[in-house]
Amino acid sequence: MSAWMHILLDAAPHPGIFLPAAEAISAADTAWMLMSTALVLLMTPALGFFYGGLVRAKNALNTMMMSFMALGFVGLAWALIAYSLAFAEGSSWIGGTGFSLLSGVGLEAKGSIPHVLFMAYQGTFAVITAALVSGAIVERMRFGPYLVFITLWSILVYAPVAHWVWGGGWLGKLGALDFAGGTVVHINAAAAALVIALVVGARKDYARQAIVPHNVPFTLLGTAIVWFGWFGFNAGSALGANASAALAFVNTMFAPMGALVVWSLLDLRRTGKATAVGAATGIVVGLVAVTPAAGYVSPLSAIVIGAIAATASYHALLWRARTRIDDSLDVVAAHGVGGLIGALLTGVLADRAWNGVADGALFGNASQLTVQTLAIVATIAYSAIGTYLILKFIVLMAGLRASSREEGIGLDVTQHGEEAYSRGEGAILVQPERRSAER
Amino acid sequence: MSAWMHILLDAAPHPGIFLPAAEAISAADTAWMLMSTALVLLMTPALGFFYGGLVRAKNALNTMMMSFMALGFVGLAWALIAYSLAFAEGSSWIGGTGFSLLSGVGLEAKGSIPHVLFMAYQGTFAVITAALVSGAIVERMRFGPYLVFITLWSILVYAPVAHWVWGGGWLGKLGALDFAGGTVVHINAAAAALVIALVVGARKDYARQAIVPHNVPFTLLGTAIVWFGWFGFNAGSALGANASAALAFVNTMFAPMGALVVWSLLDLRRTGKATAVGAATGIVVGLVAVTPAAGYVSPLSAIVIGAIAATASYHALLWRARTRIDDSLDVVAAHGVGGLIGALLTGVLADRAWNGVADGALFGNASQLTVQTLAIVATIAYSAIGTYLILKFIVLMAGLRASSREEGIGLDVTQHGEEAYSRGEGAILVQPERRSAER
Amino acid sequence: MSAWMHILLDAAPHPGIFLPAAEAISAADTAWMLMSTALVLLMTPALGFFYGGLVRAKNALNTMMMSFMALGFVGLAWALIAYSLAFAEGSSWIGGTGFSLLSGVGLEAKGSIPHVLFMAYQGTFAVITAALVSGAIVERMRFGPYLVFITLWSILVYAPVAHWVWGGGWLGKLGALDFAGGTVVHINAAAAALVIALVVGARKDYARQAIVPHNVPFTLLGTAIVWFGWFGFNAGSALGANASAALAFVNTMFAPMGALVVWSLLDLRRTGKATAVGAATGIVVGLVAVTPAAGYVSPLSAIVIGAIAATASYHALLWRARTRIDDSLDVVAAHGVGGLIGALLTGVLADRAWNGVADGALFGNASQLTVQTLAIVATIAYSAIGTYLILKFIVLMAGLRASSREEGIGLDVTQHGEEAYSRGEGAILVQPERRSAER
Amino acid sequence: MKLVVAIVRPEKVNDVLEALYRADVRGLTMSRVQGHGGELEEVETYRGMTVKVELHDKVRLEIAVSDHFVGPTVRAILTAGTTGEVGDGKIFVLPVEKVYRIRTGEEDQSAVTPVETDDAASS
Amino acid sequence: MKLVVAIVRPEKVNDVLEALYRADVRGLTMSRVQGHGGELEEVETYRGMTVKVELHDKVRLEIAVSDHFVGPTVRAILTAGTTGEVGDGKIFVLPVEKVYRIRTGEEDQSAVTPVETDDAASS
Amino acid sequence: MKLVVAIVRPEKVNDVLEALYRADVRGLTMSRVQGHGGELEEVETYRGMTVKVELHDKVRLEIAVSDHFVGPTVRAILTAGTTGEVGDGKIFVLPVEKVYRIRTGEEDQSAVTPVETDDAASS
Ligand SMILES: Nc1ncnc2c1ncn2[C@@H]1O[C@H](COP(=O)(O)OP(=O)(O)O)[C@@H](O)[C@H]1O
Ligand SMILES: Nc1ncnc2c1ncn2[C@@H]1O[C@H](COP(=O)(O)OP(=O)(O)O)[C@@H](O)[C@H]1O
Ligand SMILES: Nc1ncnc2c1ncn2[C@@H]1O[C@H](COP(=O)(O)OP(=O)(O)O)[C@@H](O)[C@H]1O
Repeated sequence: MSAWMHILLDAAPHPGIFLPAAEAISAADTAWMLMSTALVLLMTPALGFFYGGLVRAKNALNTMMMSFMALGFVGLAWALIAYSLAFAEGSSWIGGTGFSLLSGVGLEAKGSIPHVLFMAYQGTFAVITAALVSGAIVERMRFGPYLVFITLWSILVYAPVAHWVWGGGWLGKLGALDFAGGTVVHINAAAAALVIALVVGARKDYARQAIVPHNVPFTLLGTAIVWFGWFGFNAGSALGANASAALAFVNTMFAPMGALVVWSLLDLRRTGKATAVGAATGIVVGLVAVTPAAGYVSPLSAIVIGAIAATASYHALLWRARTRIDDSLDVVAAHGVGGLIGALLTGVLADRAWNGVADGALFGNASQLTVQTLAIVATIAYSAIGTYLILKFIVLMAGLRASSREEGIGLDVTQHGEEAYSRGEGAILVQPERRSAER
Repeated sequence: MSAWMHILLDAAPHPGIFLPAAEAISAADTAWMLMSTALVLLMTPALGFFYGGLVRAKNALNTMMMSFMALGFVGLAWALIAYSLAFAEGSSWIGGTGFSLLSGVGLEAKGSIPHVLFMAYQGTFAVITAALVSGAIVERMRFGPYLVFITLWSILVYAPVAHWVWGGGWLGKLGALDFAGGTVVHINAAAAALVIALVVGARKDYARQAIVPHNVPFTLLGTAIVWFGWFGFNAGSALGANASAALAFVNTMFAPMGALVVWSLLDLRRTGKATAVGAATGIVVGLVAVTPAAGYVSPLSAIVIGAIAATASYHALLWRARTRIDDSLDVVAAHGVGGLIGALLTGVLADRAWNGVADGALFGNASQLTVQTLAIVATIAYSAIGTYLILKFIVLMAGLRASSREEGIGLDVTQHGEEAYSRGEGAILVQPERRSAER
Repeated sequence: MSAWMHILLDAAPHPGIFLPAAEAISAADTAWMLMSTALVLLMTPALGFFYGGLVRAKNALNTMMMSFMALGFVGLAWALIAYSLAFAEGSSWIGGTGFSLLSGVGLEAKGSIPHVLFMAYQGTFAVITAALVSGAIVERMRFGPYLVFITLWSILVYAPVAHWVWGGGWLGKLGALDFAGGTVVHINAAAAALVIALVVGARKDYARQAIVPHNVPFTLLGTAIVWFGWFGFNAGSALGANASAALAFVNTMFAPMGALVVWSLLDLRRTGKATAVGAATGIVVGLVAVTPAAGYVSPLSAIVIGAIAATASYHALLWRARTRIDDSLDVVAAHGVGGLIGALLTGVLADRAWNGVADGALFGNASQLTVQTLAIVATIAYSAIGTYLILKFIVLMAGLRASSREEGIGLDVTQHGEEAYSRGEGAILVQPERRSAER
Repeated sequence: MKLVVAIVRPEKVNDVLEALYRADVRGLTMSRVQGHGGELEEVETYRGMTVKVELHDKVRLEIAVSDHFVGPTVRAILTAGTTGEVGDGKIFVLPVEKVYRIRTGEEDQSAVTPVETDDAASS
Repeated sequence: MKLVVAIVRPEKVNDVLEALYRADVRGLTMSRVQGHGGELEEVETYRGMTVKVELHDKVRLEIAVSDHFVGPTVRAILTAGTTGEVGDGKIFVLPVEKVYRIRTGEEDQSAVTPVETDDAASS
Repeated sequence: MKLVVAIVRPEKVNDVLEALYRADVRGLTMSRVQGHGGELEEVETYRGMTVKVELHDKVRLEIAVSDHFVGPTVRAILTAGTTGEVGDGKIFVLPVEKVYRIRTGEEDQSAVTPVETDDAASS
């Protein structure tokens, strides 16, 4: 059951039954949701820097572009059709086409904010979810097919899953708790990441050669801005400037703090050194894990969630590196494991005293854990299969993978005809012709 | 007619007649305007990174400083006199001196927010408009004269034009539609850019040698933050957390998405590769084009505006590169063309059903297009002439242009005595003397 | 007396007597405080970039990590105990343990926002104050002891001082004016910085060799984001979206503008060149100086404060560089001197006509200056002694200082096992073993 | 003594280093360079400007060896550095009159035999 | 065979490359260096610290040529690389004992004649 | 004429430059390189990956001097460049057949004597 629905229903007696509320627009809620939408939008380029710093310089732009372009292609797909499939009146499985081309999406109230704003806010989620997947196939996937993939994926995979949980679909009706997208966004993206990493295959240098981050400060910068944006992601999911938003906000602040501390201590224990890349990863994992729980658990529980998720993720990451699965930037270990821990612990630590909606197992509602598990399994299964089919379809038209030569030269030059950092020596002006100057 | 005025007048029957409203301060509107002001302020340094990444490393700091310094010199000029000339009771042509030195600018309500906040919000517009101009003369203009130029320009050119459209001046009275500054900010800056580029002249390497961006990630970073800030720029222009703000916000999100997609497709068609610099440019062009339209058109129209502006700007840019006009970072092709398309399409696609204020040609109000054209022409003419005169005046005191030797070494070392990226080798400590350590 | 208390007391007749107010939660105030908290949180990583750009590349990550890690260790310390020591019912000298482990910190109203949010907002102040200190000992302090230091310092030094001024302690009762932390944050951090710089000692290259910033654009980026965040820091200190917030906001915008202009002119006069590092420093000094004054003085006074602080700080910085005190990033000259000027001028320029609370010396209340001075002296004394004792305690367990060899190689590799910028050549994969690929 | 200067592909550096190690070559100095030769140029586009990049990233190795070591060194590079595609690089052998080890002032032969530390040995 | 090492101004690199191309010099290796000589120092200021930068950015070209090619190569650089201002740089001609093409193992003369691809030809 | 090539520690560069200056060596070219020799390797960890960094940052000096200057130059580097710890670097002395000053076309000896400007003098 989604945070939004609580608001729309002001905590309905029958969680899951979707009743569009007919409230008036609140200026204060609108102010906060305007800001939240901007914050979530900012997360996607920030992700580009988080990812871009971790790859080699010759692939920096390509990696960043994988995030930036999601803003264009997924964003448009959302306005044209995906929003409708996710949030328009429809079946338990998928929304209708009532809102396609934004028809019927106007300034009227949706909850306590204008409907267009709600649509835009949700759109920012679709964009970043698609961008998250890119971490699994950096440094080797051709750019054209990538664009086709994220566009189709956001329509065929993201929209339905969002509908299930938030759009009045079956998982919402079952009362699955996902405050801001632990399942819909992170587990969903991670499942897709695993599949695409396997289908595209490992980088030629993977496990043969050291592949070292080219700009760790960019990764730290991305982390900082992602965290900043995440306040809109989680606290904005309360859809208003209310107590639920305040709780979600505070948890979004303290869970990553807990994760950061734990991650550093694990680093110190294992290698004697607290790494910066580790700190960045720990923060993100804490943010991921608290996402489904943000508005449902106490701040202390949030710290616990961050700490547990960090531990799990830390070891998942070490294990993954020993496998042949080149999930290059560890989308599965960070967002998959983090999302999983978060979704399950939400089922355990949810506290009606704080959220006024539902209790978790720890507070006597054991069944919640079952629902959470069901939501996780269903999402993973659907996302994995959907991703696989989309990729198989694209392969019919074009290869997914850059040639070994292109991979060697780097995708910036070969896919984008640019270098991230250039001194310009030996670059000969071809066009406009030099003549133009003598003219 | 300005967005602010609608608010102040709550959609007055006689658009253009300026009546200071005596409403009470709204906490919600204040919250949003506090945020919006911060967002717009952030755009100027972000512009510095957008521009700074596109130049050669030896001029990176100089280019960034051209934006950062506008925050100081233009900002102070605004507080001391320019705000008054733009917004104080005055003639149709220019505001009075009633608000000079901020006298009479207090905590009383201006619309539904404190007057000081309104003044500050407007100030951020003056700052970035001046900074935008710098893109035309990077890598060659002396810094001192540049500082004098932007200070004078903001007082003598920006303030009057802002008054015409937003301060109760003649263009506003005629009912010209410019929600957030397509004309006042972007066309105005572009006209000035063209003139200053011609007066200062081309870089010595221009069209003789390849001049390649030294740090494209910085340009992408600038783009992301500029977009983020633009939500304050456009949605903030509603001067409150209202439906108009929500509409402006959503359009500010989708127009650049449309522009980004179109730009990439044009890139792919022309070169087979979607460039990162192109993506950044496309996003900015989409933002520019939707600026005058933000609160007046439907989201679908916003996407159309972004798409059309991207196409026009894309080709303008290719054309410009073949000319001898060294508008180095294409202020004209991006902000001029984008602003022009936006201002005109506002006159076409404005929809009273969405903005409650005015219809465009498409909705039967053909005359609007005439008014828009008039506003554009008047702004270009005044800005071009004003810029030219200011430059001629400065030349009386000092040369505008760095020496060819300085241009060769780079402006960072010659104008600022610094290097953007230094390893410190061969840098000998002069002061404080080494002795100090032995002491 | 703190800004918050005014709100809580709606300007109580007996400034300083702390009465927890029982108002209802305001959605608008909550919206602004959600945003403000996010903004202040963002300041700490931004500080990491401001500092990180100023050091040599081999210490870039270590310097940034000193800020990032404060988010983890100080953040948790705040939730577990420090918040309670600062804001729980207690003595005049220190708060009680009533709020430890966040017990009793729930969604109930604190002023007009949820208590948890107030706690989180205050937490962001504790984090950045600790991080500020790191500027004094970059490029040479071991990371483990640093983590222990900031954790203890935030509990034993920051929390009590915050209590004195804002938590109902003796300085607040005396009516000391510190709107957003000129004394509690900046003077406090600067005193600690001086002590830790002296205890740890100068870098081996200090005053022997040129130590040049490795990435000035990062410093500019940090400056821009810090300024952006500072609006939450100062305007958020009004604890609501009210006129006081608007005033604080506007002053936070114009004071640094004034400081920036003055700093540049001083630079131009001294060296003939306006430096970028100088511009960044000037902006920060202006922000520091206006912090205690933000909600108490007129915008014109704010400009004056910025200008005076810039002048003082500029010369303090030149002087410091000639001494043997390796306060490497000039925490004292920037935050100490800036905070001092700001705190004193608040006592002079505070204007009841603007703040509705208290007048400064200029408006006939000379005694205010005495109170301000007392607050400054007490804070410096306590902070210096506390810092010294904490360091002496840590030394019992571990050395504070990296070995000369480690200092030579750089702290990134030796403390974190990473390089900020790596091309990966000659990096041989050790683990996971290459075999894994052949498997 | 001779100075062997080799220009190799960045992606081949690790293989070459390993081959040199096996050939008992311990000391060398490396730098990033850009080379022009028979390779295809890359075309790059920045807004309205199209540029042809004639230079490709290469790595330059500088190895001082005593005469009888020249053969093995060159062979190691030739075998480990080749991909068969244009752009593999060159090797130049230059005469050296004198070599000094700065730490000790030792000359020639003895100057280029690194001290064996366990780490180095295990590398 | 000889190795021509030239230190030139960065802003002159493209002109020099073009001159070399016209002189039928196809292969070369380039690197960014910093040089000290008779040029004026730049003074930089960072907060309280003033530094004198004694090094100026230069570009180092390394060109292996067969003996009869030395003249044309040097002349090309001398003409294309000069501005007449202090700091134009130097050329050093070093003897080379052997040259190998890594791709093929070819030696000397033949090792430095790049394969002609259309692009290279048109460059 | 000879070409003295020295590999030194980055942290020693300024001392070496000063020593060279005192030895009346005015012109030189410097570049950042990475070296492998007897030094301990650094171990780095990035997420699940552990790497051993076998290369250490060094600085390469290239100094063309007339024969009678070789001694002083080498001595200056040997004294100023040493720390006594493994990794101090090497000096190579190579024969040079010809030197040109690009600005003037002057050859050899005269080509490497920089014009004395006040600044250079005071450096
Ligand atoms: N004459 C030369 N002098 C110096 N370096 C050269 C010379 N010719 C080639 N190189 C270097 O060798 C690299 C590869 O040479 P190239 O001719 O492209 O391929 P191949 O050696 O396989 O024929 C070039 O990029 C350049 O760095
Ligand atoms: N003796 C030398 N050995 C190596 N490189 C030198 C030598 N002298 C000068 N150079 C290089 O040549 C460049 C220009 O030399 P300089 O004396 O400044 O100008 P010019 O050659 O025009 O007199 C220097 O920056 C340096 O890189
Ligand atoms: N045979 C060699 N050829 C070229 N450079 C070398 C050689 N041996 C060492 N070097 C350079 O000298 C540096 C120091 O050498 P090393 O053996 O580590 O220390 P030391 O010279 O003090 O014994 C190395 O990092 C490398 O750059």
